[in-house]
Amino acid sequence: MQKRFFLQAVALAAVSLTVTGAMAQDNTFKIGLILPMTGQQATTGRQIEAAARLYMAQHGDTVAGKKIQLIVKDDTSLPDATRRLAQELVVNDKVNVLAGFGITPSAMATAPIATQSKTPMVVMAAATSSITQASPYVVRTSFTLPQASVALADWAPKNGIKKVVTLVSDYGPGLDAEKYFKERLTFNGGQVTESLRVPLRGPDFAPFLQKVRDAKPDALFVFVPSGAGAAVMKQFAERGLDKAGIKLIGTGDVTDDDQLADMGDVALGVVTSHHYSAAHPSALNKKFVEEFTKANKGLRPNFMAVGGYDGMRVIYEALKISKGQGGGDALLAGMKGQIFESPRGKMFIDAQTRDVVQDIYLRKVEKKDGQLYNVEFDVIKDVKDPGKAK
Amino acid sequence: MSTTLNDAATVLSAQGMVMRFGGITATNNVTLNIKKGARHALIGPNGAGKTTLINLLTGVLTPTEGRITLEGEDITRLAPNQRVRRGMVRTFQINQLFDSLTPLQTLALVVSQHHGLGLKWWQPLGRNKQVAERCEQLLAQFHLTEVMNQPTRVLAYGKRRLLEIAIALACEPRVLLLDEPVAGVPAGEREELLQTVAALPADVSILLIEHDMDLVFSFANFMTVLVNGTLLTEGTPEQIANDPQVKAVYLGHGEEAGAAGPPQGANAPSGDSAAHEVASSGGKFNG
Amino acid sequence: MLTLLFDGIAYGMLLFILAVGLAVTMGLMNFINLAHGAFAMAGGYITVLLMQRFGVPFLVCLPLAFLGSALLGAVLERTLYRPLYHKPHLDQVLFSIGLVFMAVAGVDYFIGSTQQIIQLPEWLKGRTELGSDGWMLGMGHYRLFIVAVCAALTVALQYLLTRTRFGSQLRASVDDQRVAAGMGINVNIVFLSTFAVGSGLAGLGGALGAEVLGLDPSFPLKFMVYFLIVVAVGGTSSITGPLLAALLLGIADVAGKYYIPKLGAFIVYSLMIAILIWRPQGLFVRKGGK
Amino acid sequence: MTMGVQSSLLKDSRFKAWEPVLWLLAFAAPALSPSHALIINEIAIVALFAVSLDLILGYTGIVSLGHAAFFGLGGYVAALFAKLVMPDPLVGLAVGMLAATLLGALASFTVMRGSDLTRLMVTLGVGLILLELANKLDWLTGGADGLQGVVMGPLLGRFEFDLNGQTAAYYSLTVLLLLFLLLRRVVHSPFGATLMAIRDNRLRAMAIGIPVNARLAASYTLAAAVAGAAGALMTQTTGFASLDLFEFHRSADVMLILVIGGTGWLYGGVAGAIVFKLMQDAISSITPQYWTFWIGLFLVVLVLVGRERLLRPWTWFKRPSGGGKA
Repeated sequence: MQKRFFLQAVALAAVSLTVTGAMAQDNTFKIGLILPMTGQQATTGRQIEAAARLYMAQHGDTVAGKKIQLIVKDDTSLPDATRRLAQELVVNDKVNVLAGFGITPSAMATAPIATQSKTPMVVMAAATSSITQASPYVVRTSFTLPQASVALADWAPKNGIKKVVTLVSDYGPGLDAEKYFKERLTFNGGQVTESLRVPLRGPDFAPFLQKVRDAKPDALFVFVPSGAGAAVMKQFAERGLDKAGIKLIGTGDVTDDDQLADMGDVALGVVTSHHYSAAHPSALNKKFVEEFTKANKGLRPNFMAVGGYDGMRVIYEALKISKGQGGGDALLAGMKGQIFESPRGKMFIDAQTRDVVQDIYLRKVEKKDGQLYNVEFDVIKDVKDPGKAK
Repeated sequence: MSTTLNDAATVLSAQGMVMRFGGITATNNVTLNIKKGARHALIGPNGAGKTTLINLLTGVLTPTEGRITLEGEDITRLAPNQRVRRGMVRTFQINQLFDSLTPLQTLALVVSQHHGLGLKWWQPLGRNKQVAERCEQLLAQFHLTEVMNQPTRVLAYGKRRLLEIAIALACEPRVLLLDEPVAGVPAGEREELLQTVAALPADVSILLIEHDMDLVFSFANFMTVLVNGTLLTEGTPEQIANDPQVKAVYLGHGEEAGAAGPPQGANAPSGDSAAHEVASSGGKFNG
Repeated sequence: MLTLLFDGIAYGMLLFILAVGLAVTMGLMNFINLAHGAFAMAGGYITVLLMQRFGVPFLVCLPLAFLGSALLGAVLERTLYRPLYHKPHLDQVLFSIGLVFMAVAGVDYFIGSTQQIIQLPEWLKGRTELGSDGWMLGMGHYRLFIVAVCAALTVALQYLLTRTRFGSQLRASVDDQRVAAGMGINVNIVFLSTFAVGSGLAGLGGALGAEVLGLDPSFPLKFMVYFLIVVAVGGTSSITGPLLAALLLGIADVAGKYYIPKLGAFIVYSLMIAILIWRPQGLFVRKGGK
Repeated sequence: MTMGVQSSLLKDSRFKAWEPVLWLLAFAAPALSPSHALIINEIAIVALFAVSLDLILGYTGIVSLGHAAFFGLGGYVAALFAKLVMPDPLVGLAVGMLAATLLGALASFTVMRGSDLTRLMVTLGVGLILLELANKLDWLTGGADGLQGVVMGPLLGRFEFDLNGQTAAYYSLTVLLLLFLLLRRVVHSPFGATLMAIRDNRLRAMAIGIPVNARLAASYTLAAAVAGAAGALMTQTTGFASLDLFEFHRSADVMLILVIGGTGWLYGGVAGAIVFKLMQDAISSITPQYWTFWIGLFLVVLVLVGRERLLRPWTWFKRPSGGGKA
């Protein structure tokens, strides 16, 4: 019986080998969008895909005489899967650009492919500083954690926050945030009394927050991947840290627009620094938020979405500049140095580092017409990624 | 490892065996000596602790007290497989077979293991000529040749029972412990089965546990009677047959002897069943 | 100090309620149901949806979550699970993992993959603190609530198992199905109701836990390991076993994170391995138990 | 008639006609359909991983949810070796296997006692601990960001690992074939038979003189070595190693794959890998968001209908033929 089963399997294999053969037409311009669409990072994928599709809907799908084709792949945030998919997209589907990349390892694993195949690789989410150094073909349109955390470290001391405990998720971005926040804060005369790292899959924050409470700092600086933010704030309040006079500050991931609406009053007054808020007061952003929400049954765009949106913008413009001629390098050249207004505000792609340079806003969570928003009250202009300085 | 005080002819000697399960004492200070070449029968009513004693001798259980020597060597703390290597092999009251293998494979593997080929991984099972011949001989001897390529799990109970014994003999034991070997075997085949066993070389010592008195008396040349976990008496079949005590405690139970065969369903393919046997023989005991 | 202990207990209690159903189904039906977490998730989502879409108060949601998932459990037991009781363990694993996949994708499709957030009633949000700093005991009201509910449930369960006719039937069936059936116990009914109650408890746990553990479609996969740890360490022959195991796990986890955060998850796993090597049948199993 | 006995004994170990055909197909595939070289590479690796699990699960009866421990260790060691010592793939492979073997020998003591569930959890725990370890040793392993800068040298000093994955595919296929043949020989040997004896009935295995624990240890270690090889192939052909090599779901997936293909039959691992991976690839390219649902549905149906009957639809409405061979 197993023999029969086995031959069946082989047959199935043969069939699907012939079925899924990819053929590339010349006048199409293919964007391979690799994202975590399932598993714990799924939201990232959804936001970015939605934003990308929105951009195409708004700006048409023909650029420089080429038909834009978006190929979405799910890497289940497994780096080796990301890499394989990228490789297949490059080799089989002959994509012109790789884009997406939800988590740092995925981006890191794929970078060599970009280099080897001279395919530009637009990072729309992953935020560890070092990614852009992994390959000369990496261009980032999201943000880096040093950017966000440094801005906060500048603001804090001016506002009577001297003693801070940091609490970050124990992986690349978290460590970045911890490192640069600490450096800048000490530079500004503040001090980090304790640095806590929570395991990525640690379900309960209680013990850590208890530790914070016992340490009695002026403020708690938090970075956790979007999603976990809500839990932190609730338990922060439940543990009475706010009553104990401890402020909660963090990068914008904590008050992710994606969920802010459901977080409830515990989030009120939380001060974060980030590059994008759905409440950013600009015509462009209003339009963006409106149409995004409309297109996705009420889902509010978050910083991931804007990363995807601007990523598409960068690709479109680069294609225009290169007139669809000359492969990856021409495209890359077109991406470098782009300056434009994004829903997040003014931003540009640094020609040297290929990393995003943008304004970082300080925001406080407030109620606007019944809903919670990150309302920007201060801005630090043109923040380069401090990670590149060293 | 001092040689025992008993005369050299004693092959297997268990002294002062005591086995307790929690409250109940399943075996209470039993001493058993099996002489070289003996056809020794161990009888006693259900729950007398016979199987427990076997489990103690073979190392499935380690005694609470007492000492076991095999050909003078103390084996009280040896693992079952080590005792087997020293020539003591047992069969089980409830079949313990390798259900997904065929009788042929089973015997081939037992024989190979016995010939010290158990670690050979580069040549196929049965490539070795002696192994193949021995298997063939055993299959023929136990009438398993025609079913040798069927998976054991589909065999009729009688065949499974034969295989149970065949496995033990494949280990070429010097001391063989038979735990109700013919239980559940159709009457016709019983005699034959026991004859095969009895026909073993004279220097092989056999300890037989059996309910069926006719078989026991036709087979044994020495008998030990166990009651309530204690040794009641020992002697030649004649002595036992005429012993009033035995008549009193034992023959009362005689009728149930024939029916001692477990249902086929009871063939647990896992090691638990030994524990079951133990537990039951211990449990029935005070009930 | 005391606060930690308290948090650990609350966490453990939660794990217990989530996992006890699994323990019983494993012990009773000898069925490895990796989909157990899916029922917990069902309870969680029932609560969230009722509260968000229909503004049902939290306290009302809890029993509904229990009933909902219990019903779900009952239906599935009757239709899908029953035929598999006599299949090999591996097929059961395959099957229940398949269910989990479907549940995860399904929830994702209908509700979305974002973390769901529950708005607790005010009176559950506060916090009470006793004693002075050295021996200070701070209790979040919600955690207090969890402990109370779970403790009540545990007592109820214990009563159900030891004092009621159903309980004795259940225990009989656990010990030996054949015999139980022989004694005229309708094993099918026992199985069905047990499975339903187990799923219901999981659902309730999911509802209670959404606040503490978070709730998203990957819930069943994320916590499967924790459930299994509880069952393996606690053993499947009683409910006190899993209870103690869960408490141990909860306290060890919390304390570990507080005192040696560097070691992360090491503590829990090493502890588990040590225990299982020391007592392969589980820490709190009477000798000769399952 | 000795020949009768002997030949029917040797029947199983003899090659069936379809086996060489199958392998020829496998080796032809990357050439016939270059666009699938990458997925073929991945399938080969997963197949090897699954086959190694089959040795302990299918033949020795040890349930393990921590097999990724060896996969991951082999992978990391091979990757680190390439990065820090020398880039030659074959040497790296050997080193990776060695490391996994040692770990296997060490861990084998944890699987000698207890019930299936206990073993399940202990193996799982070992895997998770290694995961934590790799995470904490970030100075060496790159922690959660993964290990970068792994550059593989050309295979045999001749064949570069190309972008199309041809070299990778043939590399993995060859290693798979060699180790498969090795295991095939092992399971049909007297040694293999003693493993099956232990699987079927531990008590009796002991009662015929098989040193059960030693055998368990031996097979567990061997399986670990092969799993390590699979891990090494993975990191060598992707030039990257990250924590998820150790993840629980790796162990779970490989078990699914094996059980889909059928345990206790080395080809089960291969079959499962082909079916599962191709299905995942096909479905997830159609619906990247919800493919897991369909995989799940497939598993449920597979179990409810039964492996054999699933492939013979006309038998669906007759009486069940009683369970898959799992």
